Amino acid sequence: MNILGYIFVFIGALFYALGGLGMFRMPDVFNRLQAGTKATTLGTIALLFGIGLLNPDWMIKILLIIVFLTVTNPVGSSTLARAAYISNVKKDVEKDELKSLLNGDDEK
Amino acid sequence: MTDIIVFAIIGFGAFFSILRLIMGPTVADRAAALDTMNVIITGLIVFLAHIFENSLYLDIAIVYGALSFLETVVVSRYLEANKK
Amino acid sequence: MSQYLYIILMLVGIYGLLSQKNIVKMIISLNILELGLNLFIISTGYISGSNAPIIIFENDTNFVDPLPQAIVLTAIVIGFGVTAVALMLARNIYKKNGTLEIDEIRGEDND
Amino acid sequence: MINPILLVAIPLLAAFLSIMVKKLSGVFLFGVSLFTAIGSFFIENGSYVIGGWKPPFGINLVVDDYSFLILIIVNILFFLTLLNGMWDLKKNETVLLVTLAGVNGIVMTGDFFNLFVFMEIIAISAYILASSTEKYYSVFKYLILGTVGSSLYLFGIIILYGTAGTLNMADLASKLPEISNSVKVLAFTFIFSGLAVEAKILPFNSWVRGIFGNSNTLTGPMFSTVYATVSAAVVGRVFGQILTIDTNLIYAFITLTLMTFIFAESAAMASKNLRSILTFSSIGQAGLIITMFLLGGFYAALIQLVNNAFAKMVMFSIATKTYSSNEDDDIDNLAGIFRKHYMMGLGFTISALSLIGLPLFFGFYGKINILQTAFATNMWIPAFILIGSIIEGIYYIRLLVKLWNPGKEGDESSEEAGTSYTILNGFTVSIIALVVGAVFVVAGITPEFLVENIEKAANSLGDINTYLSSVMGGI
Amino acid sequence: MKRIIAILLTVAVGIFIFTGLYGEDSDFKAFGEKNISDTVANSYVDKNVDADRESPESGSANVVTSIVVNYRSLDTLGEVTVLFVSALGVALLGGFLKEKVTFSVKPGFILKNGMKIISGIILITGIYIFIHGHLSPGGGFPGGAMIGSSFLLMYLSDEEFKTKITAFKIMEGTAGSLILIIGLAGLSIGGYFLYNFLPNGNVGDLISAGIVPILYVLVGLKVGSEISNLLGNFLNGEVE
Amino acid sequence: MALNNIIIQGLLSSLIVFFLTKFNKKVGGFFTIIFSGYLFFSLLSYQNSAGEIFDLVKFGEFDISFITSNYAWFFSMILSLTYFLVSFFNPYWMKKLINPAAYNLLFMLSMVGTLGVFYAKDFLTMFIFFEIVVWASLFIIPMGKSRKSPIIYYTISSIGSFSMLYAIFYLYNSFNTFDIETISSAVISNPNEYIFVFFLMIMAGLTKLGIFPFHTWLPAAHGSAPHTFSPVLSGGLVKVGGFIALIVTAVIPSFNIFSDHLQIMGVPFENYLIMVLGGISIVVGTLMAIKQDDAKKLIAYSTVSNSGYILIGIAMVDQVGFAGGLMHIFNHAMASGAMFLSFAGIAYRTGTTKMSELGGLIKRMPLSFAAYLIAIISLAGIPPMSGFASKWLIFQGLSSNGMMFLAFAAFFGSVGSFMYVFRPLSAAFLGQLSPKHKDIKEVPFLMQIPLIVMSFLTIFFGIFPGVMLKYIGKIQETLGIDGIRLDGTKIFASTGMWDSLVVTLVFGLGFVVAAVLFFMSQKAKKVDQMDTYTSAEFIHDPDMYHYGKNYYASFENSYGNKKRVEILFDAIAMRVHEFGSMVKSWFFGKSISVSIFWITLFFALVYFWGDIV
Amino acid sequence: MKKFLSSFVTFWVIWTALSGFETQEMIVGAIASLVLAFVVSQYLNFSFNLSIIYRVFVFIFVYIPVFLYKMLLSNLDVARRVLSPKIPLNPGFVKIKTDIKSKTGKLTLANSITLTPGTMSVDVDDQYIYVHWIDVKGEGIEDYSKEVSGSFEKILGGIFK
Ligand code: NA
Ligand code: NA
Repeated sequence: MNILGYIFVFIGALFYALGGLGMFRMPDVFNRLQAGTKATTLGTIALLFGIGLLNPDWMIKILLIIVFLTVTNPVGSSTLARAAYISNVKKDVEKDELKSLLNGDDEK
Repeated sequence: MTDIIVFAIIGFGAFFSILRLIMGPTVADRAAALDTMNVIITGLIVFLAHIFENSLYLDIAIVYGALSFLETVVVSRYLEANKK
Repeated sequence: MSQYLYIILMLVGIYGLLSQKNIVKMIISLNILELGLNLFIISTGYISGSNAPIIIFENDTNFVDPLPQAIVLTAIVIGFGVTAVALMLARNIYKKNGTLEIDEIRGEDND
Repeated sequence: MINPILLVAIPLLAAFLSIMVKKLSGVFLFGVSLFTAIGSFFIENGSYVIGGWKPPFGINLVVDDYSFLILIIVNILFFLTLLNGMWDLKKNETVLLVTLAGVNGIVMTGDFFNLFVFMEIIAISAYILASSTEKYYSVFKYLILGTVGSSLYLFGIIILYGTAGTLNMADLASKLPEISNSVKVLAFTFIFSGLAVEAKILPFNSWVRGIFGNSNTLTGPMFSTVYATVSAAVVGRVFGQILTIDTNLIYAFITLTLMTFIFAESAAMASKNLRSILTFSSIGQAGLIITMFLLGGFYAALIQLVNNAFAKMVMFSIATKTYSSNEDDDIDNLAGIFRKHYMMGLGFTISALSLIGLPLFFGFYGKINILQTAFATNMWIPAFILIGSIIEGIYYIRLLVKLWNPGKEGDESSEEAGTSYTILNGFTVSIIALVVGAVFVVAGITPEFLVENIEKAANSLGDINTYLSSVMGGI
Repeated sequence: MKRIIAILLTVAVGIFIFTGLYGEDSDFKAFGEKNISDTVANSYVDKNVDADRESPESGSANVVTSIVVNYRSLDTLGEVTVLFVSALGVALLGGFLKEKVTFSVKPGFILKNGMKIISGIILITGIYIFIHGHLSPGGGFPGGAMIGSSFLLMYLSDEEFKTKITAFKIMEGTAGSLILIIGLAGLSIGGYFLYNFLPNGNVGDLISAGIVPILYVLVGLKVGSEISNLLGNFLNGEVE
Repeated sequence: MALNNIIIQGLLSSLIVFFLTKFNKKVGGFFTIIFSGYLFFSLLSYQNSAGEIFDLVKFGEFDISFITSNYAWFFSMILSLTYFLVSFFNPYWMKKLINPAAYNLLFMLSMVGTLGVFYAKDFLTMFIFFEIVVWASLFIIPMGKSRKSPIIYYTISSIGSFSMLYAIFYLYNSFNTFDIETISSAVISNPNEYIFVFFLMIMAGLTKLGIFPFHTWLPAAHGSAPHTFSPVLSGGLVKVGGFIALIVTAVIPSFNIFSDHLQIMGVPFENYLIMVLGGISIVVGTLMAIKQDDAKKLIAYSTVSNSGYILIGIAMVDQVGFAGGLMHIFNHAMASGAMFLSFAGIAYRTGTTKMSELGGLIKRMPLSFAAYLIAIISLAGIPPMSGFASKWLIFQGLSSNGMMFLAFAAFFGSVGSFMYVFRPLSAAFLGQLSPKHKDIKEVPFLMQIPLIVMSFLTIFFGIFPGVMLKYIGKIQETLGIDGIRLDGTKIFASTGMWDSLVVTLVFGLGFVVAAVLFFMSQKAKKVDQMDTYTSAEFIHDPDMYHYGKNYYASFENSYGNKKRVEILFDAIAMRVHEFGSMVKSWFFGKSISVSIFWITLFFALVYFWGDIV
Repeated sequence: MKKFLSSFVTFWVIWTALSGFETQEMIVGAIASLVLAFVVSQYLNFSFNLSIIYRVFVFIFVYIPVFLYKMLLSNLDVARRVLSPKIPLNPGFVKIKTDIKSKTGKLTLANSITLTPGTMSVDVDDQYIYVHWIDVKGEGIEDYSKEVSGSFEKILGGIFK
């Protein structure tokens, strides 16, 4: 159980590292958010689950935290991405079907 | 020993998000970096609970997570409100 | 040693108040001062090798000094309230003067 | 007899209730302030512990002759201020109720950190009250200095806690001899600085000009009497009784307070608006009163405290009323206004003459006690005090002569030459002014009836042992 | 030049503080070298402030909480009052502006609907935290802060969310009044204001520590409503 | 009537007249006559009382009490008489005053104040009543023409009174008492300490007397006070300063205390310095008086000059000059009172006191003219008026000690006073009657009473100075000085003797001769002012040709009209004002950073200070 | 009423998760949940009936495994992109169609899209989800929808309506 727990903890930590690196390396804010969110959410799930395995008493509470973070993290990222889009951050895209929804009234 | 390594790896992730936080270049970038960093820190607090063998840190983690989410939303709404 | 750092943080706040002429920057300086102070207060309660003062096991009394923590809790909340009022004032000052630079604000002194 | 905690709890309860029933908030305010004004007479000496936790572990409120006197004064002043300022309440009923709780708490508290909390309650309430004049930058300045001050104060008491391990005043007073000098110098300097902001001591007092100088009929009397009395009284308690300074640091403080007195009186001399003159006069008086506290002249300090509080009550009420009626308080434009408002003029004049310490008025009794105290220390302090007093007398006389005598220099004084200004809603003020004036005159001739309690208060402030045994119960 | 003076003065103040605190003849306790038995806090930890009381005299497992809500409860009452007044002040100051903060952009679907889930979780967690304030870290203030932040999130994420300031005012007023009423009840029952007149129970139990958790819940509700009010006033700019 | 009751009644009477005047102006005015007369006559009986103690109130831990003495009685008589006589003018002035009720209240209050000063048993009591005198009289002054002069008055007074207060508390700190008698015996053993007290305390006397350089308030205040109050200020209140000087130099025996110190021509240098100031005041007062156009200002400067005489006499503390000084207090009170009152009468009738607008009033107001004439003869020190006696004594005292500078000053003052008192006489009473004043009448009867009484007393004590000097001799003995030697109407000084009766007879003879000559040679044709046919030119503005204008043009040109002392005081006031403005900009400016700067500077200073001490 | 009960149950479950199964805690939790539900349920989107038991079952045992698998893939994809020296990208904003009507369902779908390979939901309107796609493949709304949300749409459509 302990070893399994630590494996999860390690995986989680690695995804955290990956998330941070992605945040750093990706070229624009949307890509950064993508990398960051995916990696840290999985990282959280793995790390916290690992700790739950290491401390079975805490498991329920930890699952709650996992649920909480798994909901808030993507919602936060989406919100931020939308905000970034609206605030006209430079976007390096070929195709943009979002314009009609969000910036429709801005085009003059 | 394991704990230290885990710590170091998490720290690695936090470090790069802080780097992005400093470098920007836009407010959105910084907010994204901060958001990522906050998630990492939340995880870190849970990990600390394990290290100190004290479940009280779990409550702190929830509070921290909630407040960091709030922060992301506030920044987002601010960005939207101040579109150029 | 971290106590030194907190004092330096307070000094940074003081330096900010000495050198800044922008309303918001002054509020920030004030908050830095308070932050340093709050950390300093907590640090005065620290005792090497002791735990957070929450009784989990019977007869465990190897705790850090809890009083500074209680005090800091109060100080933080008070600081929050003051900052809220300060920001609202800043908003009103901006509304009235169109600027947050102290040098550009109209004097309000009654001779 | 009532429990003194009610003087804090009832206003606070009323404050919390008042936001739910907005319509009744005015009733709450006047009712509760009347209650505390009367109730303050019915409290008994002793140490009242909160929650039953004995000092130094719990927080205690101390009622001795000193806090008793201050409470009575403050609560009466508060009530009178409300009567005077009811036209300028501007939705501040709840804030005023909180203020009332704060001032009663800070006067009684026996704990340094609790004092900080009450200080902040009063300060934030003050920021909000002051905002009603819409001079936001002045309030901002007050807020910054006030917060710096309270941070310094907190730093000071934490240093003492880090050294002596207690926050209780009595406990700390008894542990004071064990604390090393360098810590004392540091902590006392910061604590003094913190209190000096509210107490209006130079150079911590630059906020006063914008706040007092722009005050309305509510804030002017409120700040210049209630707040002034409380802030000076707190310095008296802290540095007169608890943290007695046995080093040369006292001279650093006295230098500041004396400078405050003389500098502010000079600034008043150089002012031409009524409220501004009274502002600097208030600063000067604060300097004088606190000098007395620091010199150990509690009796003189308290007499002057009472004298100043009631005199400023009358003068600031009239000054702010004048401003609110005419949107101007340049004394040149107000020449002869007292001719129109005889009763207010009389009250104002008696108050001013009492403040500058002329015989037949109560203030003279204060002046001779001040000189007695000052002379007991050294030859220079009374000389400085007298120089400041001369300046003070000159600008008050100039003010009175102008306000009583219409017309220009060189012309016979005549009604026709008088100002076109009038003072509106002056009835309450007139009554207050006349009553205060009458008391000043009677007490100026036979001070006995007034000074008995002041003397008891001064004695209790000078007697740390009784304080300690009252609080610590002989621990 | 001004900068140099500012730096010099700051350094002078720094030297003043450092020599005062850490100079040779200073007896200020160095970092970490404090001895708790030198302080009044020793009795808080040992829970033996008053020999006459039942043992344990404070049922709170969290010693900080027992200080905040029991031994030094008047401070706490004071600090909620500070927050109360600042909320009021923000409202009054906002009244002078006579305008409302409006969002030019409506909140997105994801945020809007995400929040209708998330704020529920945050709210119940906040309540959980201040109900457990006497047992775990946190308490009334962090719990209250969570309620306040949940309120802010709802406001930010839903343009139709009407700030129910009156409701919060009632909650704020009621919670504050109840604190005082409990305090006054203590005065009439035990002779002391804010006297803990309920049994303490076992340290670590949810229902323990007498009036402490009740007070802390009230503090939490009050802080929560105060922060909510404060934010509402800040954003709304309207009084009443 | 017990003294304390008299004082209390006096205080109450001031309140009563206040309300009476509110009720009816004229009634209030009459009552000031009744009350001040009552005080005067009540005090008459204390002529021979000494050492009787009367307690007034307990003031905290201090007793406010009075003690009788012959010098106190002497002063109180002069002052209460002056007030009483002046009060006869009050009913007529009520309608001219903007605030008659306050005037009457302050009038009575200041009167009681002076009495309190004289009978004070201790310094605290003395100071209290001294201050009452100051502030009560202070608020009367702006009821006249000036709002600035009361400030000058207060400033200079408070410099004096605060110096005295400092000295009083200095003494209290040393001896733990305010009692004058106790202190005067205690300071004998501390001569060097007393120097300090001596100079500080006499400041109050100097400022009140209007001694150079503190004389500037006199022309300002006396010149612009309501006309009926100027005689009180000049004839009465100034004398309170003389009393303070008496206390410091004679009641506390400065001669004995300073007997070991440097002596200049027989007096300790401390006393000599004071006398020198008196001498300078005589000269300055005279020179300034000569060129005043406003009669009231002129009389005010003459008061400066006469205060100089009084001070010299009192500071001499000897057998002759001291007696002269005390007597001059009375003489000057009567003379300047009469002068001011006669001009008050003129102002009552004509509305002005400017000499260039007056003239020829002798025909319309002969009684006022006579009173004025007698007063100026007295002031100029010409026999047979009482002023001659006191000036002669002072001069004798000076010359016998060989104080030539001061003797010259006294002589100069006498000659100069001829010039300046003659100017209003000729300008207002003699010469051409202005067409504006054709129909004016002599003042009403009630207002004539004080003029008659003052003139009578001036003549009476001129002929029989011994009556007063006898009492003064007793005062001298009380104070441990040799009493002045008298023998019937003969008065003895060290260098000479003078029989007032003989002198009076000689002067009376001369006057009769002159009168006969005058009436026998009435050949000159009277020319009306407007009768200008001789030069065939029409006069548009008769005032332009008034010979009261530029009366002493040659003198005025020789020393100009620069008031150097006023300029000095103005400059000091300006500096205080500038300092105040500087305080406002340095410590109360807009910038928050500046405040923080001072705060941190304070910490830095405490740090360095803590190291040094 | 439905919202109230749903909220109450949700709160109580969360409370219990936080506190553990103790009688005292459960009772206090029930009271707290009841009060909270009373105050805020109208502002929240907790609304379900008894079929929730079945749906949660599906959610946990069908949806979550799929989701976790996809997420793992997505992270490997992220790792590939982040770690490769030259980051291969073809980013774009595209919209995809969804038939799910339930708001919570759409939200879950959007979140799932965010957490799965290369895509991130930015906004949602009536029937479209707007997505930022690191590497846009295909052409037209059909292609996109299938590529991005295909398997989730099916499962979630079973759970939410
Ligand atoms: Na995220
Ligand atoms: Na004074």
